[in-house]
Amino acid sequence: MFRFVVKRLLSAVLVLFAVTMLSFLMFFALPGDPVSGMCPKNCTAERLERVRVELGLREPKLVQYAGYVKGIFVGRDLGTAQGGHCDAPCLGFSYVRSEAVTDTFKRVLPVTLSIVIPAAVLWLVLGVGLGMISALRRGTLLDRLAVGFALTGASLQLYFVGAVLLLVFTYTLRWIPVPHYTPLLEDPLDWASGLVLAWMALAFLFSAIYARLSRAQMLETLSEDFVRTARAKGLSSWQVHGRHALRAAITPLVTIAGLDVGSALGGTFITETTFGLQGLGRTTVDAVHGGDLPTVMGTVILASVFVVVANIVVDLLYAVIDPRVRLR
Amino acid sequence: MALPAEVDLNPAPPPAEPAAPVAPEVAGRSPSRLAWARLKKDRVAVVSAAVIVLMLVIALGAPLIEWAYGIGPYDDFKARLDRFGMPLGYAGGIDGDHWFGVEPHLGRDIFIRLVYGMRTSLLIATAAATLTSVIGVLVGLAAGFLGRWVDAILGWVMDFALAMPFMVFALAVVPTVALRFYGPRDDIPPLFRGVVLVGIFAVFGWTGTARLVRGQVISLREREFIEAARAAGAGLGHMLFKQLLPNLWAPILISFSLALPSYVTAEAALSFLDVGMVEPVPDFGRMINKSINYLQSDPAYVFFPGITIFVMVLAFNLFGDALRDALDPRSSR
Amino acid sequence: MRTRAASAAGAALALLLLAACTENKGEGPSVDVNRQSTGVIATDPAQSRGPAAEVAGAAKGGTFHILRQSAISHLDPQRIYSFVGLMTAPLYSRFLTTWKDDGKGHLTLVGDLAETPGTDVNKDCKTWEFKIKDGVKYEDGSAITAKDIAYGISRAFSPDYSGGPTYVQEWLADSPQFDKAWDFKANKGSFPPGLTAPDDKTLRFTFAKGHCDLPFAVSLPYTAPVPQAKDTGLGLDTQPFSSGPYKVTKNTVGTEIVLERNTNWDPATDPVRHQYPDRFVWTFGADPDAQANRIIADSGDDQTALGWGGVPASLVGTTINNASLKSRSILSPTPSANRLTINTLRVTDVNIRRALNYAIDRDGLIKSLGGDTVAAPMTTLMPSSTLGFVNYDAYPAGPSGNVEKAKELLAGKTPELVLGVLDTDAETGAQLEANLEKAGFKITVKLIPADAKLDETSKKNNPWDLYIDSWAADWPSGASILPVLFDGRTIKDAGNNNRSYLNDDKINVEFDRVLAMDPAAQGPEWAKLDKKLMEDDAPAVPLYVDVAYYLHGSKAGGIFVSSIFGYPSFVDAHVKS
Amino acid sequence: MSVPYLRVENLTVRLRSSDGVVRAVNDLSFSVARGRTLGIVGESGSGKTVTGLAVMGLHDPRRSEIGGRILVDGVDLQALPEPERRRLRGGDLAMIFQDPLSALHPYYTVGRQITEAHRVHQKGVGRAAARRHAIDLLGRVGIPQPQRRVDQYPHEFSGGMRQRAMIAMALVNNPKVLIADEPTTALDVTVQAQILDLLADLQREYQSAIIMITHDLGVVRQVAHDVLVMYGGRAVEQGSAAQVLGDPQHPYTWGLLASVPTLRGPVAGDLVPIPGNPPSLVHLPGGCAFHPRCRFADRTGGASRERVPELLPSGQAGHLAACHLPAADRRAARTETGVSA
Repeated sequence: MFRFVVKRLLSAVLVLFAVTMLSFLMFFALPGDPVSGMCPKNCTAERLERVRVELGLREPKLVQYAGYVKGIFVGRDLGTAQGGHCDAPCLGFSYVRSEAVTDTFKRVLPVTLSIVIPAAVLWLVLGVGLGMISALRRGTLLDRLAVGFALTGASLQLYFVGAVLLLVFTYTLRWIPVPHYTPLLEDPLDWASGLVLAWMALAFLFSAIYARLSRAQMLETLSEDFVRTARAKGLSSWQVHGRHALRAAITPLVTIAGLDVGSALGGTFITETTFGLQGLGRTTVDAVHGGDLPTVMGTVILASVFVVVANIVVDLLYAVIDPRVRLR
Repeated sequence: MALPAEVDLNPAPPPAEPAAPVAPEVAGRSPSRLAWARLKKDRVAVVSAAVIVLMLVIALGAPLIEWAYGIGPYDDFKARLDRFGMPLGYAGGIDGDHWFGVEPHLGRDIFIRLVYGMRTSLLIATAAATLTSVIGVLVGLAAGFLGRWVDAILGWVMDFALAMPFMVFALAVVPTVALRFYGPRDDIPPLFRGVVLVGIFAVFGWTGTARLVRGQVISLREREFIEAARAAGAGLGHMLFKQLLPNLWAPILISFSLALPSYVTAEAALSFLDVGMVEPVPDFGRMINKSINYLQSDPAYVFFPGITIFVMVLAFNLFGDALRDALDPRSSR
Repeated sequence: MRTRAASAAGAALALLLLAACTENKGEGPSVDVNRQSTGVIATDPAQSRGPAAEVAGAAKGGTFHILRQSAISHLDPQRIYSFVGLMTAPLYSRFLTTWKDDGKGHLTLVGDLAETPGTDVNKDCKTWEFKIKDGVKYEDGSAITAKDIAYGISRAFSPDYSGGPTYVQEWLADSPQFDKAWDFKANKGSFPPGLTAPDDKTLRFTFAKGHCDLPFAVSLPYTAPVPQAKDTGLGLDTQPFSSGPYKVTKNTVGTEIVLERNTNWDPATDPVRHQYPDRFVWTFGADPDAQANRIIADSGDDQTALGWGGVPASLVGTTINNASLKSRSILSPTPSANRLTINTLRVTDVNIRRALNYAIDRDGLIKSLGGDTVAAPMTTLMPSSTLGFVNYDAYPAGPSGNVEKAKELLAGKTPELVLGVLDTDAETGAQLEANLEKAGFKITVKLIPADAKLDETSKKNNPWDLYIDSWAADWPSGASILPVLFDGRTIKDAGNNNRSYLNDDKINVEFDRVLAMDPAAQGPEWAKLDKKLMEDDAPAVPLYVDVAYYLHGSKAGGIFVSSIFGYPSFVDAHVKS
Repeated sequence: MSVPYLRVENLTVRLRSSDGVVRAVNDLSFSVARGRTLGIVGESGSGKTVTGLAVMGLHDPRRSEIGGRILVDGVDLQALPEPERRRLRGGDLAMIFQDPLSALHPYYTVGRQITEAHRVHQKGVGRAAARRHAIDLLGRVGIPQPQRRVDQYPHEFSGGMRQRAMIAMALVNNPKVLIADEPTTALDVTVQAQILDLLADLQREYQSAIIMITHDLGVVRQVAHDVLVMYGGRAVEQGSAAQVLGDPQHPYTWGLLASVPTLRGPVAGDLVPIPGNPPSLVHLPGGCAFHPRCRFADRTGGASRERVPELLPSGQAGHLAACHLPAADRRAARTETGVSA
């Protein structure tokens, strides 16, 4: 177990290292000039050049990269135009936003967390519940409705669902306030009402997918011999389905759910864009369109951290759930 | 399966689904013929297959349709727009000349752009699904069969590909990559952009299939027939492609059929974020998310592409499900 | 409840169906684009005194909301140059001079912190003197001095605080490399050469060359006062030190900015600003679609809100003929002029340039952009809002262009031209390509990533023949348009505003002649020069001016579109009770 | 012969599948008394397991149709409401499934799976008592170190041990009827013998009626008192073990016997597998289901193609067979196959 964790962590660090290296190379080697955005009019070449030097963009790429990595681990000194010393983990300074990238993340991450986590709970409960019920009531009207729901959901687009939800519930019926973010601790009710549409949209589509998955998984499990054994023991159908079958059916879903949540935390680009919420995803999109390279770099690293951590968590969780899995 | 509602890049059927050996009761007919028979009996499969074929025919026959319809995808009809750029007449300008009306502001014919747009989207999705399947199968075969350090390295590469945030890379790379390959005055053919998109999908999308194939290979590796072939001194290539691959086609086919619609929607999602195919090339995905802005002012514009993508993705999903049921009777209805 | 829900959903559906099934006959209001600015520089100090005239129907109190998609890039007055910054800064900062503007093109340049819009001491535009008003104070109650304004301007010399306009810096240093000429960090505590504050009430500029536009140039936010002791460096960008009627009390970067009343602001000293609402709240995140839909819905806080993004073209179809929105809409032309710039270094044949001018289909282009609420056609280089403007069309070809005339000028040739457009404007590129190819051109559209464009087309040896440029002058004088865009002597290797790269000696001489004139007399001369440029050199194809189309909540009042910048001004904003 | 404890009369099982209706069991009747063992033999797909599941009541009622009567101690199970039937399942009626690896839940410890079966039927039993009982049972079925093994997962057991655990689980409530479905198929010969001995011991102790489902005639020979041979969902031959094995009447039985090596030395000639494949239960051949594979089919004057043969007494009393071949011809035919009496 311990060896596994250490091994897994080492490989994760290696992955992250490669991610930073590759993205650094790609972004900083791509055409496009981050500096020109700084002075919209009356900019002379000399002035631009001075700014570039000031920002360290004229150093060799390797030196820039070394500085960047150093900043992540121990912090680094940036020029006065970039706010001076930048504490670890320093992901650089966004000259577009006039803010350290780490500070941006501190602000936008709670938004994304507030979108993804409740939505994930919702879609898991809804999706798995629906899938299970429909598998157990296979062939009934309920099952057909659930399958129809799942197929519809899986064939719709998030931005489309979002636009329709907004139009119906917010602009026309005015039941749900315009999407916005209030910190949970400040006003829980307002927090929920500002995000509920995003949860609904995400939960609708994801639960459709999970319903499909868990229905298939449950059907497969129900045909397993050990379920028959459980019934042969004279267990009630609740015990057979709720304990024996569910336990086995849900295991593969844990993997998928873990990875989904991990990558969703890395940026719910379309959700945040559709509902105008300033989370990590929206920030990334803005940063890319605005040529804000330090922020883009930061989001790449953050997003891959989420995925890598989710991977490890899933592996560990899997070992807890499935005794057959031995961690080596 | 990763983030399908956002952008589903690893469309794989539910995991841990061994290719069920066909029950002895029904032996005598080959598994593929049996699956075919089941598929033919499945009314949903037949209808969805018909829809898919129809769409493919429309997409491939686009120039023919253009010829018959008499309007090209780049022709504009600005005279059909009012001063605010909205189509004159009823329901987004629908009439005998323009079956689905005209685009607001640009005044191009929606029907013919839909036809050509479907062609673009299906081409990209098919190419991406094929490429990712091929890469996924090769990697999965290698990792699963060779095991040991090959598996370890490929596993790490898989982790790496999964950890790279696809969206950020697509956003950052797609708009600028052409500048690397073409001079500043060269015309960049739309094909190039398509190839870039397919490439991006391929770089990030192969892991699902690879994992699936790897798992299958590991479970097949110890089976008798492989042992037998190994004992008979079969070469590596023979083992992989003659012995293993034929036993894998069911999961591969299923994952391919489910990957197709997910690439259609992924391409549409990318154009929602302003990456993807660019004007004036007709593109289904861009058309759909552009039209959504007109939900209130020109619902007809949303209706036609919206219904078409819904039906298309639904047909692919239904067919994929039916295919899985046919190939793996254990999960049948 | 359920029936209500069903009926409401049914109503929404019915509305959509109705929208689909009503015939669009093409009706709607039109924009008056031909109005002309009449501007003066206030000579009577009384005009520069406060308080500003009360706005009819305005009441005190309430919160005014402004919705915007992305954050405001800079709040530090020395770094502001974006439209949103230029329109927000007057709420918390005061400048040397400012414009009295009725939103209909009637403009007066008045002293803001200064008692008058400046005194040209020797009548050669080389020495200017400003007297600071009595009773002007910061948010902490301390008095604003001439030294603080001088310190503010000297801050603008620092590359660390870059981003803002550079007129005054360049004029003082008499060089575009002003930050080399005078290093802010090394000389902290002193002022750049030529800028002096002999006493707390007097500020003096001394230039090597005459700059008659100085009163205009000091209306920009970089003349906002900053007490050296309150200079928090980069911190001012999120938390500026207020000298205006409001102060920033909360700034959640990228999410929300709250401005509340500054009780130390004295209306008697301010000729233009009011202090009606208790607070202004900027909320970021909602895209223009969402903003417009919220304003249309008009519920809760949105009743007192303005959507900064205006009405997106895709929604105009639903709003333009909606009678209930009429009283809540603002439709106004702006001074932002868009032209198809012709790179004269590459397209050297003036007849090709003329042919382009004949060929252009402005009507089709405007429809593709979103129609009358987005753009209005123009055939001149300067927008109609420029002082002294005279309309003309050097290449009359009708609203949709004249393909025959263009072909005639091309005389059978097929010029192969590369058109660079931002990837975000790909549709415009497609429209122009189709349009110009009908007239016998062979056009290749090159998409330029949006964030790289500025630097690329401003490079002298850029590889493109045509590109779309937009210019919004910092003040409505031809002096801030024509010489900036077409004086060939300013061409450098990179960072050019003269992106036609035109260098015509006959025109350059004219620039010098007009610039030396009294600003008030320059207007008609610029108009003549505009026409001459188009007729002789055709360095660009004038396309359109941006049109501003805004909606505001039913309780939001006092919003007008600035005649200078073309964006909503907040100096009269109030909440209706 | 003692009183039959379990009696199955005219059992018919129809299963719905995606390929059509599976006619898995057709008009099957048999009975087992306490302390006796009935061996049901046949190739895979002949309906043996389906019969066992039908007795247990484990077919999904929505996807199956079960006709006939299943009487346990005179009570018709088919007529019982589900809760009462459930009480019997795992209690008086228990089943040992083939392939114990998949039949045991992979995520629960062996001990837990045994105690669960125990406690669901014996309400008053506490956790600790059930655990003690489970350890005791594991020990009785021959699992070494039961105190340790009880907390292990099925994948930590060897094949033979899993089968023993499965048996322990089935025996936890002292069942009166035990259905053992191929309990020894996957095991090597020594373990197989141990398991069979174990079952015999337990039968002596609890006087259970055992149905031994197997395709292995060797096993049948070893443990069964009575034998039922199934083909295509029907009984083709039944009687006491001595009758069926000693004087087999049906060509299918001959085929089975010919393909089994015996300990008594090789039969005449080599081992002969039955040619062809078992029939599809969806598309059963008309007439005698065995006729396509029967080398004597042409000696019936076409009857085997037209009629389903009835199960008729043949040979000694109590010996039944369903064959069109005239009784007189059978002995000669049997010699042709090389199966001696």
